[in-house]
Amino acid sequence: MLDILKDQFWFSAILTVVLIGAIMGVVAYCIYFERKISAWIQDRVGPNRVGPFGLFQPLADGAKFLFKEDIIPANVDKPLFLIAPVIAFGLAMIGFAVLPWGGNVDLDADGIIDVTAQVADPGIGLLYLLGVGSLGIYGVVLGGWANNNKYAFFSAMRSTAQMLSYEIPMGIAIFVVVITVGTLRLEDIVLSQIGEGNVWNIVLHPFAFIILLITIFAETNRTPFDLAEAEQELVGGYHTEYSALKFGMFFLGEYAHMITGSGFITILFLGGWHLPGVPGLQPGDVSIWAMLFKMTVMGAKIVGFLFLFMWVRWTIPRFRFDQLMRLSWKGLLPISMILAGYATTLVYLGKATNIPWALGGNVALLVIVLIYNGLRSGEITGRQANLPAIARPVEAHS
Amino acid sequence: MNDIVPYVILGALLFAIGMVGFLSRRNLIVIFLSTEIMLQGVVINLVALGRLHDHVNGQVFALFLFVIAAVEAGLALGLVVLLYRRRDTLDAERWTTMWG
Amino acid sequence: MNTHWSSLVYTTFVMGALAVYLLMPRAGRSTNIAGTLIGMVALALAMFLCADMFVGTSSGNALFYASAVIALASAVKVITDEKPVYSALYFVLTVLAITPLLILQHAEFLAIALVIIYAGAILVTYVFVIMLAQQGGRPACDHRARQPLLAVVGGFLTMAVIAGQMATLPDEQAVIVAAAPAPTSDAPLAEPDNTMQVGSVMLTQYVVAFELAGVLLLVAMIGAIAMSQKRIPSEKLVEPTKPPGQIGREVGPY
Amino acid sequence: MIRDEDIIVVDTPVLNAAERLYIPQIVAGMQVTLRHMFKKSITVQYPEQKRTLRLENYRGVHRLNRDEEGRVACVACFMCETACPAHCIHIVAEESPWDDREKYPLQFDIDELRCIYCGMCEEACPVDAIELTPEYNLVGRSRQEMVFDKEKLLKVYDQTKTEKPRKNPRITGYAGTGNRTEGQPTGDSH
Repeated sequence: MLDILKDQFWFSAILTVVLIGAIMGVVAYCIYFERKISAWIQDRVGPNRVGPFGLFQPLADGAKFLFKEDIIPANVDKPLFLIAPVIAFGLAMIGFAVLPWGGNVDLDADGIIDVTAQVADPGIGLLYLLGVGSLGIYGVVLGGWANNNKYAFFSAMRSTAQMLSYEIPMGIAIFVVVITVGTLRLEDIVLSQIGEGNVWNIVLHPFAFIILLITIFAETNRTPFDLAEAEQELVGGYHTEYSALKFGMFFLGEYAHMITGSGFITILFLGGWHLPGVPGLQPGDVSIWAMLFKMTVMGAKIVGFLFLFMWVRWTIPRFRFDQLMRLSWKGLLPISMILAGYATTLVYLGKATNIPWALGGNVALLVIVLIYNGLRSGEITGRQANLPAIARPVEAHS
Repeated sequence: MNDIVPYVILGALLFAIGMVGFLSRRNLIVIFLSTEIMLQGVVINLVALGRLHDHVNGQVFALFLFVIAAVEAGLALGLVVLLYRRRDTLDAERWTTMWG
Repeated sequence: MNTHWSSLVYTTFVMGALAVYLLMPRAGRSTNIAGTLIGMVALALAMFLCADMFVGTSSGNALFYASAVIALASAVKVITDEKPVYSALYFVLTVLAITPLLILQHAEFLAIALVIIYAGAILVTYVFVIMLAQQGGRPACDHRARQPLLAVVGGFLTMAVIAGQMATLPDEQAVIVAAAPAPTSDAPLAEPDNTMQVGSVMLTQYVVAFELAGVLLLVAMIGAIAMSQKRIPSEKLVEPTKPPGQIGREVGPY
Repeated sequence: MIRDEDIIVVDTPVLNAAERLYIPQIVAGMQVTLRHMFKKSITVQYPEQKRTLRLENYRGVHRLNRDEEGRVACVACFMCETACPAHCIHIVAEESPWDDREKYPLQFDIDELRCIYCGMCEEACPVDAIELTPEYNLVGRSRQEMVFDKEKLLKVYDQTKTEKPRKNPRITGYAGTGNRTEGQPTGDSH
């Protein structure tokens, strides 16, 4: 048994099966906790009928998705209608293939590294994640188009514009990390944040972290960026006409996408499976138990981000579309470009991982942004410019 | 070095397919898609021939090609949208006012 | 042997051209089924030819054949499908099929860049525009190709001249290789980190071109913005004009 | 008519530098929701727990009250049917067999599915014969079942009279007041 595991191929195969199972479970319970957290925030109880504390609710939901009537409306574009949920779900799932879960593992404790706790370890893992993420939009676009429903179509349009806009600051924020670390291999990015004199990248580039976090919110279509499924305006958005399991695949795909995004940002900025100073989580710890411990830590960080996703969703209202565009093109893009320039300069000066320099630059940028904001008067949430001015009463109301 | 010949042939085939599409389709957007297919053929050829010379120059050229493709997509599609707004059609044969 | 091979090769090309011609959208009865069959035969023949010639090389393996066949078939679908949306989506499939080919050629960075730039950005823009501009049903211009026969003949003659030469003259490969300049070896392909090589070559040897590409993108962006700002009057519809500043619906006296 | 001085024009607030960065504001909002996450929930677990209702004016299922002698208290005056905005009450009046009133409802149907439970019928009733009860878990298997006839409405009274006694047991006696006129249209023209 152990001999089979020592072969990276079989280890990866088994890890794939385990991960798919675990992630499906996590995704199902994400839906449960989404409802629970919304309930807690709104002083309610949430699902508590199926099983103790409602813990079997995901099973009931799954059964419902399976057994509900699967409607294909008459005038939909049938091939696209059928393939869109598969694309949405499949692309959300294949992103997990390159996430490093537990570093190197020495299974039989003979001092030789046998396998890496990772399904695949390409040298371009980061780009792979970006590529998969940029393809993820097709599920939404095709779903919205194939629906033959004008609300779904609006949703697809919005989603396209949003994804294109937010991929640019996302790419630049990632570039900041890549230029600092100097590699595209995800495991190397994790390792570069560990060890003597190295810190997590969030310490070096907090601004880039915030930008990446915001863009991941946008890429996963979560509030406050969920204009693609704005119920008040667009019925259900791109999945208006979907029912039963096809709707369920869109639904699960969104959560799977959230998990990928959380893992991504964890690896880039929060040291992946590493916690500073904790024994068992260092690169030198390669026993099978250390691997499990590392996986647990990585999972815990991801769960923390998932909680943040849900917490934000039930706190912050949705943007208006022009605000969304303005945030990306006039807010995130200039800041991220300044950051990229600064990070490049640091690398040129040989101070890429120098905390005072990197952090100082971020603080200086924050001060500049604050001063710039302070100097620019006027309301940012303002009305559209082409509307006439509001008629003011002659005497101001006291 | 036999290795790259199929790639070059594949690139040529893609280029030819794109050319046929460019010549024969009437929808402006599909015409531009055909040019993108031709560019794909060129990309494959660049990479394969770069490999023949054991150098990454071909890949660098291909990256510049992507820039061209992106620029082309942005501007051409902007123009297509303007044309569509003016005449409500994407038919290339409807734009014959420049014929002598 | 050469004549035998070349006749097979040219037969393959002719069959491919015929398949493309038959698959083109046309008025009257659809010939799609015949076109598909002939196209499949042509692809099989091409695979057979390649398999015989390139056993044991990276281009002789199954991944190459699968990717190449998918790329060719979806490229043909791009130019023959009657729905522009399907054309764009088949093009995405072409791009995704070309990706493994580039990875086989040790161009990992380029492969993923292809997916990100083409499938993730350019094609999304295409789909966006197609959806914007194809609201009212399917226009006639998608149902009928323009001079498909001439186009197919022209295209495949060009291709046959290029590719037929290469495929039928395996012995002269040596001449090509010999004529090629020796590898300048400042970035040999044997290194595993393809990204770093591409980056270093691009930012040292071709840094001017790199900067120019950036300028080109900037110009294109400015051009696109300027274009989208321009209000084009429709040549068909005359919009009712309202005095500026007047908002809302006008109600006559009663 | 809205007077000009009553109109309040709310200007879009001018944000200061930190507010324009959004992040402090977002953090403040998230603090609020975090606080609420640990508050006790105010949910009433319905089938197990029930809220205490204000019996006097809770507007649930209708009932037709009985007078002291067990007869239906309704005098078929059609006030409720007239007042009903949802047109869910249908009364067929008949000459009363008793002396103290002129008419009585031969048939009295309320479509509980159509009713909007506004309580206008109760307001309109001159003899307090129709009342809304605190009974709210009203279910049925068919639409027909949800059309309550006189017997059913009286049964509702029998079930709920201990919980909510009749508001005003006095019957406005119009017997012998001289108001009764022969040949007055009874109003059951529909």
